[in-house]
Amino acid sequence: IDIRIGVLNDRSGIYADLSGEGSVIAARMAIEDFGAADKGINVEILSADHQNRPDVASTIARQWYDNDNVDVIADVPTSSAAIAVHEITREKNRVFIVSGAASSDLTGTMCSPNTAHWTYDTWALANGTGSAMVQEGFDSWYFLTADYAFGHALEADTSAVVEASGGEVLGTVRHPFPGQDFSSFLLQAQASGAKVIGLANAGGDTVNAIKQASEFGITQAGQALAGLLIFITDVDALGLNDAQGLVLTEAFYWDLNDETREWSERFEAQRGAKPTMVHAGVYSGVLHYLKAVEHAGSKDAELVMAAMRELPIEDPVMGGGELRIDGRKTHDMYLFRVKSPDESSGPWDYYEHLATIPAETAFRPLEDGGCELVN
Amino acid sequence: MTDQTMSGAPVNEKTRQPLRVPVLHMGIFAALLIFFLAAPFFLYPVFLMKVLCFALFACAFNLLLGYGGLLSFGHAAFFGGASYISAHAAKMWGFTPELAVLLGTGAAAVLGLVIGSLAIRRQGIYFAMVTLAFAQMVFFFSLQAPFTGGEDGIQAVPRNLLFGLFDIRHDRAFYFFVLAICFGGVLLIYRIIHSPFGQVLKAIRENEQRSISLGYQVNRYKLAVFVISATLAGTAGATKALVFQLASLTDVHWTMSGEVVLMALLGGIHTIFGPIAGAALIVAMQNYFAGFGAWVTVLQGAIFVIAVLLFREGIVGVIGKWLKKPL
Amino acid sequence: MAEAAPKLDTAPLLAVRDLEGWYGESHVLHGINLDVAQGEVVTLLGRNGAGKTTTLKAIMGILAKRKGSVTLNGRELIGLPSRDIARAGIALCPEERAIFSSLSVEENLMLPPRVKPGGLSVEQIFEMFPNLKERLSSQGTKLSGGEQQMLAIGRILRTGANLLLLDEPTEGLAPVIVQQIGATIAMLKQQGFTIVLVEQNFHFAASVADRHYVIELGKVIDTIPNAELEENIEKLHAYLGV
Amino acid sequence: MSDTDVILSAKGMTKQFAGFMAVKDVNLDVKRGSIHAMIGPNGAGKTTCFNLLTKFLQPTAGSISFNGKDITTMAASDIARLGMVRSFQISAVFPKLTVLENVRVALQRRRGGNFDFWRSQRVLNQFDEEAMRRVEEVGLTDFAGELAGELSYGRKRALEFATTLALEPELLLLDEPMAGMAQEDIERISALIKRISANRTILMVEHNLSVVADLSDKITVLARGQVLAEGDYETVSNDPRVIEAYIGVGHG
Amino acid sequence: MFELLGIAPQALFGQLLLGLINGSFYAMLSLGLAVIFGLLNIINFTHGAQYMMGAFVAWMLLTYFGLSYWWALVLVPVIVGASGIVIERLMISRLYHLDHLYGLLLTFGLALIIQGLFRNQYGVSGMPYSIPPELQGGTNLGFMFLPNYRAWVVVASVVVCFGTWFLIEKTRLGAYLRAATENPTMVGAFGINVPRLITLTYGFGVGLAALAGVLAAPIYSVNPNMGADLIIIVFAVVVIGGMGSIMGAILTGFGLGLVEGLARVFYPEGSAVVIFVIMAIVLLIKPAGLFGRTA
Ligand SMILES: Nc1ncnc2c1ncn2[C@@H]1O[C@H](COP(=O)(O)OP(=O)(O)OP(=O)(O)O)[C@@H](O)[C@H]1O
Ligand SMILES: Nc1ncnc2c1ncn2[C@@H]1O[C@H](COP(=O)(O)OP(=O)(O)OP(=O)(O)O)[C@@H](O)[C@H]1O
Ligand SMILES: [Mg+2]
Ligand SMILES: [Mg+2]
Repeated sequence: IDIRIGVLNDRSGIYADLSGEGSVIAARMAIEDFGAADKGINVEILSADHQNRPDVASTIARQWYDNDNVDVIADVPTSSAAIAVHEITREKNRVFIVSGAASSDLTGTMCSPNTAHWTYDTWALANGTGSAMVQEGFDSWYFLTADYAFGHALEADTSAVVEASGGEVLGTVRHPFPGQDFSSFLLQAQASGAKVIGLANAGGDTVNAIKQASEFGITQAGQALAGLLIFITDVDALGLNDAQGLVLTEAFYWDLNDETREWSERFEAQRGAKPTMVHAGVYSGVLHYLKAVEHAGSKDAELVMAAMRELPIEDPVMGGGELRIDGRKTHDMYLFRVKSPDESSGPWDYYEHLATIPAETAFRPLEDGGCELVN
Repeated sequence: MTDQTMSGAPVNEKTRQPLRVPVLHMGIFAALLIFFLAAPFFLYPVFLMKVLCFALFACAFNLLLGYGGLLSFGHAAFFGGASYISAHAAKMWGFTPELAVLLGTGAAAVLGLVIGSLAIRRQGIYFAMVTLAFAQMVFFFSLQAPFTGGEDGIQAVPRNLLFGLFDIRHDRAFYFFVLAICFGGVLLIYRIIHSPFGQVLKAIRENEQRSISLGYQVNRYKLAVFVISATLAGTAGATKALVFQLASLTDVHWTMSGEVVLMALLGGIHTIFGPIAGAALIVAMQNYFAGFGAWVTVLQGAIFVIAVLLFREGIVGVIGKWLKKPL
Repeated sequence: MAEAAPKLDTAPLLAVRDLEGWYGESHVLHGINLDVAQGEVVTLLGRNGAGKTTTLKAIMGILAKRKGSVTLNGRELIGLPSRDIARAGIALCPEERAIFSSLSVEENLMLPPRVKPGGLSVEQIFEMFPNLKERLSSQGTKLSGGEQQMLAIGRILRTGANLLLLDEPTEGLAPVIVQQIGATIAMLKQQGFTIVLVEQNFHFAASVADRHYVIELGKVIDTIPNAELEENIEKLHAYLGV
Repeated sequence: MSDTDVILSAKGMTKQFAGFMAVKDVNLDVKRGSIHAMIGPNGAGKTTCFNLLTKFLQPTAGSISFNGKDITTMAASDIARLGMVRSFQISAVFPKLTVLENVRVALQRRRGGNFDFWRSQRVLNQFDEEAMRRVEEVGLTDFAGELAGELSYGRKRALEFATTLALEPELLLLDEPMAGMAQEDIERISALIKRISANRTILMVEHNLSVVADLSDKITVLARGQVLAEGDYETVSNDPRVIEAYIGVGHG
Repeated sequence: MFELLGIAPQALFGQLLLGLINGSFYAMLSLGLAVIFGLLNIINFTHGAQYMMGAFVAWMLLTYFGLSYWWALVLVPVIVGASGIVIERLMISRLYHLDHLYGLLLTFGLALIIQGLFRNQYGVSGMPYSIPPELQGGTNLGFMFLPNYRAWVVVASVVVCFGTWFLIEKTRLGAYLRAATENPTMVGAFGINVPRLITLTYGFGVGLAALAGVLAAPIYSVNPNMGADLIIIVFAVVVIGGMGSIMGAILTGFGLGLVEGLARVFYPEGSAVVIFVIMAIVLLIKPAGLFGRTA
């Protein structure tokens, strides 16, 4: 069987570090580890840059499906781009394994039989950070929200979790996107007296907000900062000095156990940096896809998706889990706190493990998403 | 194309000669039409549709720059604005494609009227800056307005039945719909340039004060050409939204305004066919160089710099110079 | 052609030989020859477009393309950028006056740097043009045309340049101001300045100059000493098409 | 003076620039069919007056009427439509249009709106004949197909006249038509002005006193923004105030 | 307690102060832009990229050469300014005789190139750059905690802005510059080396952008896109102030910082557009901008 995998992600923009070339490496590692060549499956990887633009993503996806006989597209960070690919994949009846994008709508109101959302989503992040922090006593929140659909969704998800866990939301301030200076908003957050400032934004906005929070001594003054969508690469960019104390949720950390350490070392040898959870997700997703193709003996999207749901998911990187009917793949999520420079033993030693959220409760319950495939 | 009978008018040798040029132009238009009719059978139709939409966009933009002498750095507002409107109409209200495009076009016209009536009060760089600023306002509005879907844009826009009758969901069928719109738009622009209105525009560009002193209400002409340009840019944007079944922030971002300037400049701003060539080149480049990541921007920037420094007449402008014919 | 250059008693301060000049592709000067002695006032007369302004520009080095020879006290100036020619002691008062609107009258006056010792002091300039003193702080281009002309002349007197090129200093000025400028030129001559004057108004030229060069189509076609003007008046009228 | 005699009239016309009075309370009556000159020292406000009369500037105070119609608040382009057209000091042609097209732009205005962008410009051919006649009038027939920008200065001037005349204006305003011209051209243009003045009114600004003496029926002398004297050349040139402010004692 | 529209006056002071600090950046960037526009008649679209380069070069000096913030403050404007000089000599100088729009297009292209190159080399996540130890910490003003570094930014910016204003409007050198803008040929004919003057002016304007970049590095994310979005706002500032007016650029920069600060309190969603709305209003009422001369 000839398989073509298209790794479509950001090669030059804000998510290039957390996905980018690393995702191609992760996909290649999955093919090698699966031993595709020995099993008579001939796999080829294509990759392209969608520049975080839905229009570019949709052009490339169409072209891949129409002209280049691509069978599966993997990764696709940036929700808008992922949604574009999601729709086209459904139309063309292929397979889409999302690792980089966050929008939980992909498995909710928009869900499709052709999409597997592999690594994380906004609901899981909100849930992980929101509920775990309230349980630790951080029960009053104030949100700094990027003023567009994504920020609003992140804020709404988290507020719901915070309130459901017994906490309260004291207020919210919506900042323009993209923003540069957050000090004014941070002061408003500080004045609210909330115990936690939730950052319902992403990328450069989050980085700037964290940097300025440190400058204004917000964390020193006793308020906690919770990143609702932040990756280890952002922490790396900020430096521990500014990022310390930040609480966040991830699906993967290289230093979790011996298996993740071993895999991450192999990855680092090729990439020059530790993998992110997005890389881990691409690896895990592609590996499982290949297993399903082998099992089904075909690359027909329907058969493969069925096999992917049927087969148990187990790999050294993301552990066990299952692929639900709405396309959501479940696994454990982890709550971390960023170490201070003193606690860190060196490069990439950034996280202190706070809690594990078991796969069963880590993701949005099947019936809450509004997916029409769930009956 | 023969000289209309002007009984007894002393027709000077030199005034008769330019009449040959329209024949040449019609020939080129015919060749283009034949090419585009045949193209979808050996080129990827989606790519071709993108070229067509951008060609119309660039021509509309260039009507303002090349023939009105006004550099707008905010044309993305009309292109993107219209694409949102038509996507929304098609998706939420189930408009048929032709109505959706029409509505987007109309919205761009209104927007053009509003922005234009403020912007034409200034000239040159000031005009460019003012249009940029207004486009920026449109961008922020698009980012925040509830119906635009923020970052996600309006996705999965359906291609409804054309005139409520014909199924054009398939790319190749849809292609001819797009071809009709874009080709028609470009022909209209050609006609505008060579209309009595175009003649006044030319005079205004050449010497504004003198035109006023001859009794032309310069600002009305400027506004009119601005609105026409915005409207046709809107047509292009509205069509593009249906082609890609998507309206997104990219189309209203200021870099889109920059891109259309690049297309016109690269092709040749004082030419009819330049913007078409420029659009085709840039779109092809974006498509085939997509794998180069950030190098695409570097490359675009380099083309900008080279075009400004070395061949300001643009590709078609240079060819026209060789042929000693305005193209 | 060399016959157009008259014999002077002393070595000329400014000697122009076979000066040619172009605007882009169009060839405007076709071999100008001039000799101006220290302390002389000479005029360049000629029809519109004869190349008078262009001659001055070529001497000043602000004509992009020129060739031939221009020497000041024996020093070759052709090929030097205009800033070095200015520093050699030549100053131009251009046809359009070039008063800077973003500068005050005082800044305009003080703008050209001193290139040589021996320039007039600001006091002396004010003595010559009392109008300027009253309007020092106003914007340069808010002055009336005549005052602008005074300012344009005044500011090059400060620099120490002793060869002044004045291009139609009377154009567009009220007759009353023309007379004032005539008096100024006479005074400058007395102070030892050398002046090359371009004029349309040849009554005015006759009242101030020592010698007249007639230029046509980029060439000097005749030289008339002011003393012999009477005898040559018919010829001159023919040259100027009056 | 009865209204029918006066074609253009300004009452108390004043213009103030950021605290500076350029034109102060000027009253001006231009008689129909005359050549009226405006002279005065530099900075007297002549060009400013022109700009006010043609509405290129808005007066601070005062009123202007043309043919008995109040035009104080009209737009510059509307003034031209009423039949009052100005020329400019520096060559005001459309350089990249041919000579014929230059004239045609003026004729085309008769069509009214001209916003019909859907029509072919061939509808303009109807004006070719008349345009050609205008071109002929100023002796430019041989250059009809040439680009205006490539004409020599004097011919540009002539073309400008042709274009202006094509509008058949009742009143023509000329700002220093002789500025920077050599003697021979001055005579040619004088003759042209005389010829075109046959059945229209001309108001002009000019520094060349002999031209003014030769052409004008009436002269208004401005100084410091105000009318200093008014009358025919004889009266004005002997007025001691005019001599002091403008002509100078040494003249002629 | 006395409240104004639901905001304690103390908090309002804090917000105004923050607005002023942001205004410092606007002022410095629009000042550089106004200097270049006023004197070269070029809209420098590369300005944002040069601001970004300022921040990046500071980071490089620290990372590769171990040179501290204070060294960067001195060296970076010189280094980036020098790169500007090269650009001016090689490219911009060829455009002076053309329509100004070509300058806009050229610098737009250059901005794309510079930003693209930095993205390729350094990615976009941003580089860490810390506040220098001397300026860490802050002062409690009673109504707010003012980080020392921000106080320093305001002081530095005010000094630089008014220094530049003085240099251009009040000195002989400034007179040369202004005169050269109007009529370079004549100024050359007075014995002044105009091309060098213009080149240095561009370098100076670029240096100002770079200096703003260094000042921004410790508080904003140092990444290749940091200037791209800012530049549009700065354009608006310059348009509102009146293009080419030095004082206009400075005052409008600070003023709009304040206005934006207020908007962030009372209507945070609109704080990004408020500048453009003001611009539209200003253009309606005063087409030449607040401090601009009418052409
Ligand atoms: N910038 C220019 N580009 C091209 N040709 C020019 C330019 N300036 C002048 N010329 C041409 O050069 C010739 C000489 O012009 P110049 O200005 O020297 O004449 P002039 O004797 O000073 O005339 P005037 O009395 O009108 O000032 C003319 O034919 C003119 O058309
Ligand atoms: N836009 C303006 N702003 C300020 N002052 C102005 C403006 N336009 C003209 N002036 C001033 O108004 C006065 C009259 O100028 P105007 O141009 O009308 O003079 P003029 O009589 O035409 O002189 P000339 O014979 O020199 O052309 C001058 O002092 C001039 O400086
Ligand atoms: Mg001359
Ligand atoms: Mg005047």
